[in-house]
Amino acid sequence: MPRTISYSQAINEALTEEMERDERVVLMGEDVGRMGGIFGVTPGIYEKFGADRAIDTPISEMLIVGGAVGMAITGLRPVAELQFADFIFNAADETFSKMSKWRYMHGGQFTVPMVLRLPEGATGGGGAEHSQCPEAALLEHPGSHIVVASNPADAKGLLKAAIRDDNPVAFFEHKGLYAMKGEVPDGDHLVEIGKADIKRQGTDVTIVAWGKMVGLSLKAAEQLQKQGISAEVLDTRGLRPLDTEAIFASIEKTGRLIIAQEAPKSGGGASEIAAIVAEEALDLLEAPIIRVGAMDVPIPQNAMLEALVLPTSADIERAAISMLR
Amino acid sequence: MPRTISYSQAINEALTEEMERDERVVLMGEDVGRMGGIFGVTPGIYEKFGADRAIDTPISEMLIVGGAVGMAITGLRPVAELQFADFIFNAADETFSKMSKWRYMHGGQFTVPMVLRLPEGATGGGGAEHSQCPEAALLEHPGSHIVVASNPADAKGLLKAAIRDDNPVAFFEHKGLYAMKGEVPDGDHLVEIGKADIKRQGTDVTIVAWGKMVGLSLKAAEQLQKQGISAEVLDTRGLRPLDTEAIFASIEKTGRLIIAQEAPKSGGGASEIAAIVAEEALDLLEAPIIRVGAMDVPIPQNAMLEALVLPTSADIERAAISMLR
Amino acid sequence: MTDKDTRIAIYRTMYTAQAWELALMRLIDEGLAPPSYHPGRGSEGSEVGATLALRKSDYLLYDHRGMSHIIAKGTPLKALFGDFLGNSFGTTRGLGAGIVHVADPDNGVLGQSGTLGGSQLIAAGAALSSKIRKTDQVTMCFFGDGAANRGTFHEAANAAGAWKLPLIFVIQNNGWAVSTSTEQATGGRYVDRAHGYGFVGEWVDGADAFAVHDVAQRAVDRARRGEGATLIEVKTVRLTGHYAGDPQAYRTTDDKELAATQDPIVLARAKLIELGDLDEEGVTDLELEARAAVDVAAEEAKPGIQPTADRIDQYIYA
Amino acid sequence: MTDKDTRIAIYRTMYTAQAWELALMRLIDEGLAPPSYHPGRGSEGSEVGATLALRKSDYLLYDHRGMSHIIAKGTPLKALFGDFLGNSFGTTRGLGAGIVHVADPDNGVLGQSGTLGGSQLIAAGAALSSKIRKTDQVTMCFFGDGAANRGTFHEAANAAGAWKLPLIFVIQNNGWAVSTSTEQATGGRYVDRAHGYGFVGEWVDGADAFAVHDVAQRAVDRARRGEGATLIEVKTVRLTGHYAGDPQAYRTTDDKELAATQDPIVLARAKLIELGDLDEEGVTDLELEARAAVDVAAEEAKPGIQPTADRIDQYIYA
Ligand SMILES: Cc1ncc(C[n+]2csc(CCOP(=O)(O)OP(=O)(O)O)c2C)c(N)n1
Ligand SMILES: Cc1ncc(C[n+]2csc(CCOP(=O)(O)OP(=O)(O)O)c2C)c(N)n1
Ligand SMILES: [Mg+2]
Ligand SMILES: [Mg+2]
Repeated sequence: MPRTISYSQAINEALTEEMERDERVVLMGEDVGRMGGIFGVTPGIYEKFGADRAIDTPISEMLIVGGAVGMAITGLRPVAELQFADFIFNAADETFSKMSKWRYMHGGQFTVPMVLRLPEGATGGGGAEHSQCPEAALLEHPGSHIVVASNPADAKGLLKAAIRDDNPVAFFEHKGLYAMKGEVPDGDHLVEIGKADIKRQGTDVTIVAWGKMVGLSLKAAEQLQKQGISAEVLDTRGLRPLDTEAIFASIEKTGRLIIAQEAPKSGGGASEIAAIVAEEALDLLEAPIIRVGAMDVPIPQNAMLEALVLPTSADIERAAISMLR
Repeated sequence: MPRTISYSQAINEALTEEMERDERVVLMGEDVGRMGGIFGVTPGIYEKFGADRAIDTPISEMLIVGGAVGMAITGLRPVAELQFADFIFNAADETFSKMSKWRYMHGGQFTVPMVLRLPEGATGGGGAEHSQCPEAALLEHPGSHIVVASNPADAKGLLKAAIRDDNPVAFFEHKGLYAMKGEVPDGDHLVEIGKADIKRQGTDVTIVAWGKMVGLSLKAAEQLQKQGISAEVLDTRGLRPLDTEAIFASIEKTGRLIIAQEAPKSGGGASEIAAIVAEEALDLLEAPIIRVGAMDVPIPQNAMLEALVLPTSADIERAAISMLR
Repeated sequence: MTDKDTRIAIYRTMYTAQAWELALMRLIDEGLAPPSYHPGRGSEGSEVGATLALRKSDYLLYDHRGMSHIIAKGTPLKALFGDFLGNSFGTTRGLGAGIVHVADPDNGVLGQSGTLGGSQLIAAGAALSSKIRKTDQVTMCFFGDGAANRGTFHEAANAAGAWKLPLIFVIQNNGWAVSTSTEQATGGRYVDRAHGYGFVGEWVDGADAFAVHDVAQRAVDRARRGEGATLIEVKTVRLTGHYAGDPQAYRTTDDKELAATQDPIVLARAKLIELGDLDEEGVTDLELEARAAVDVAAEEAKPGIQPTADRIDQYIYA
Repeated sequence: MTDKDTRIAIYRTMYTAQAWELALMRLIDEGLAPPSYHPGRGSEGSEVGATLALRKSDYLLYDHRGMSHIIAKGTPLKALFGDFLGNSFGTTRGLGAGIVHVADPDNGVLGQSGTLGGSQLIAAGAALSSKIRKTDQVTMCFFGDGAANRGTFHEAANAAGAWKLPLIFVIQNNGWAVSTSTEQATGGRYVDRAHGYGFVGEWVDGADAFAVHDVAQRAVDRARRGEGATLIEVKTVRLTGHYAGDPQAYRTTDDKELAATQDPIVLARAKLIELGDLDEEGVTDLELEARAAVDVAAEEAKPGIQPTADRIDQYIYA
């Protein structure tokens, strides 16, 4: 029978179970070992698996990602962490051109079985360099999966699947969800990467979201229900592979599409999804698409201003209402 | 009376004129000085302005961009070059979070008047790490302009404007255009940043493009003309600021939109523009939007395969025809 | 060797910084300032001793550990409180609230990169800039033992060596990068890295603020004379957790107790009296003055106005 | 000190690499291979001398300068021609055509990062991997004086020192990074940088391939014994332009003429005869053999099949 645990505990279980199952799996990153991570996600792993498999690295983001690639092509299956997802830009060439393209560039002679854990998102006062959700940054760089977990069960099941996948996986964890509690199935719980999840059925409007925005979308959907608007909430569980069929099927029902992301409105996954729909499913649309995202500004350090910049469930609600007027 | 010069010569003139006009302007990058650049764009500048203003840097991309930011906030107006636009990912934090956000993060107490020159594009055999057009990578990072020149006159006028602009400007130059010849007005030729240019009037379909794809779009438009299809070609001249009014006005005429980019179809500027149109001008569309871009694969080193991966004018042509059937 | 006035100035500034930090802690307790702060207790000797060797026109790239280098560079206490209160009196007039983004161009405080190491590159650029502009400005860049291992340092240090930049790297080695000890994460000694870039490396114990000042003054003088860069490794101690409230389970009691004996402020106070620069009474008067100034600044900063929505899209573009 | 067989093997491999490169130039002239190539003439002593100290199971991260390290590691000549011809006989079976992306896992050739420096990090990861897997594999990573100034080196070297990795950095200092001289772009001496990371630095003249081998063998033995990393700075010469056909206007005739006197292949040949390892006839036979093997490989490689469109989306995902 399922247990109720936190999102961070779910990640910890996924890591522990996979490290027990396969000795090639090693955890690495800044403070992930002895301290158990600055967000308290990895306690106990160092104690259980030792310094060789729970590696506290120097503050060297290029080494963390580039080194993990070197480990992955020589027989290990590293799970590397960048302390904040923003730091993907401190190891961008390593993530986009080494992790994602090493296999292809060398004619398929290697696989790069690694997971890059990326704690993302704004949580009040982190500022422009510790609050981003840069999931879409990988889109123009084929060769890796882009996975985002919106709840504890997915966090565990998707991470376990990512660790077993022979492809590199950029695994985004929202810092604001670590404390979220939820039911997680017992046993060897795996969730297929790239398969969307309909979190709520609806007929009037489709809200596509991932990560923390899924919860806000569900909240908005409840409010909309009270106003007689039936919203369907689709969790993409990431951006690549993208379950376009599920998205199209939902729009076919509703005829209306809202895409909600925490990243700034411009340059994010919402733009990509909107473009795909405008290309492949335009005829299904009864109203213009609406992207709900953060304002196109660097996230202000001041938490009050940050709150004004971030997208809210009320924004999603307003978007839906505007569509149905 | 206008002279006919090459795209690279136009850039050289822009640099020379601005360096003569303002002694705060300094050129820096790998091999830009004594050698005059590996693509032969900056000859003569070192001889004219000396080692202090034509700086040959070490192979240190983070220093080139981060250092330029330090120079820009202390009284200089650096024009820094990354030898290949792909290397923006070797200095991503510096470009996205320092160059673009330093002013905002510090409450507007600094301006960051710098230009980052980025030779982009595939030219036959450069491979996945020397062929990219990463213009869209800056979109989720507000604070800088994104400029792309499609011809000699614009290369000169936009670069001069960029150097005079108090904002940081990412200035993309397509390596495949350096030899392109074109008329350039005499005198202090400036082109406004963020203003689209209708390169060809048409009534049936709008082709939005920038950089090298503008030429391919014009070629396609000519072919289409023979088949009785009147295509309008709009050169955005970059991605930020984006002249959405001009784009909407054109779609209002034609009702059909093709967006052509050299970058992979996913995650590029075409997705952003498609999303904006699907949000703000959906009603103007009589057909689904079509994005023409490179295949979603790393650019193969093999020039034959590269050619198959890149978008062609024939692709644009086919797209237009498919829309009008 | 520091003279009497310098020693007194160093002590006053260190004590002021400590008082400022205590006052900030109260603001945090009162919920007026955000809790995310990296206390500077233990690094005042390094930050004040080194920074006071600079002129107003010189450039400072501070680090996230405490505020005493910024205070030493001359940024008004009230403005610093304003930054943490996130109000109109802050240097960023409320945009930043808390760590990281203090800036004060008039005093040469160029701001900070929230990603560690970013400031090393900007410091190299600032130093190159003053060289090209032919001013005699010196740039000083602080960072910790952890940040010293980012590749940004290598690119900045190599340029500093190749171009003989008027740049001083101050590595504050407090033995820890959050929970990771220097030994676990570092090969060799930081001070030895200078030689490989062709400039001077000096090691000094940050428990002795006056000794730090001597080393820094020599480095500043060299830089001003056009003799290039210096790397100063200062041994400091982290008297607190990484952040206020860090339980520090990863740290032994011995390590914490040993650190406690290395408080640069306590040691400087004793030295002042020992050298006869001030007597007990003189020191106490100085401390009362400093605390009073801090308290006034804190009170004056409180009524500042919090920024409103209209601020959000200001200053993105010039 | 190298023994006779080793010296002969080194010479044969260097000569083979030179012959291979000459044959490639012919293919380029015939328009069968893309012109973008960075000739290795002048660095054979460094690349062969060092690589031959490795075992088949050891890892190699080569650089873009010539192919002699890859040849020394055992990748078949025919396969290398196939890579430049972009056909089915290449190690990537036609995907890569030209420089950069040769890979040969069976011989420990792990590929190359097209962005300079990327290989330094991957080498550190490979070395950490063999340490964790408790094999005795050694990783050798080649790069030039220019690439040595990327921040990636610092992060890789610091890790190599902190974790005592079985890793050997071979910095091929040919005095130039395209048109930029080492003096213009570099602070200090590369060999001196090793000490700052806590491992051994050795300098050797690449004109003497046998001396390079001695130094490399010591480093490999240390690494295998678990005694950690080594940085070897090898002084090499670039007997050609940066790329085939580089006019080198930026380079003085003196510099080019001096370089010409430092050809490691010429010097090794003389040494072999001087030491009596081979007589003139023996050397000539060896050279004829080597050239014949190269010509056979080139001819055999030509009929390979160029990849077709169906290849494009293969191997993006596993
Ligand atoms: C590039 C980057 N990596 C990691 C972090 C997260 N971080 C902030 S402070 C810190 C520890 C820094 O240690 P050190 O440089 O020794 O300074 P100290 O805190 O000890 O004063 C870390 C890992 C960051 N802000 N930027
Ligand atoms: C990160 C990065 N910056 C720049 C380049 C372009 N580039 C290729 S080779 C080269 C010169 C390298 O010089 P060096 O490392 O000394 O090797 P050499 O060519 O002298 O053998 C440059 C600048 C690159 N490929 N990657
Ligand atoms: Mg520290
Ligand atoms: Mg070189």
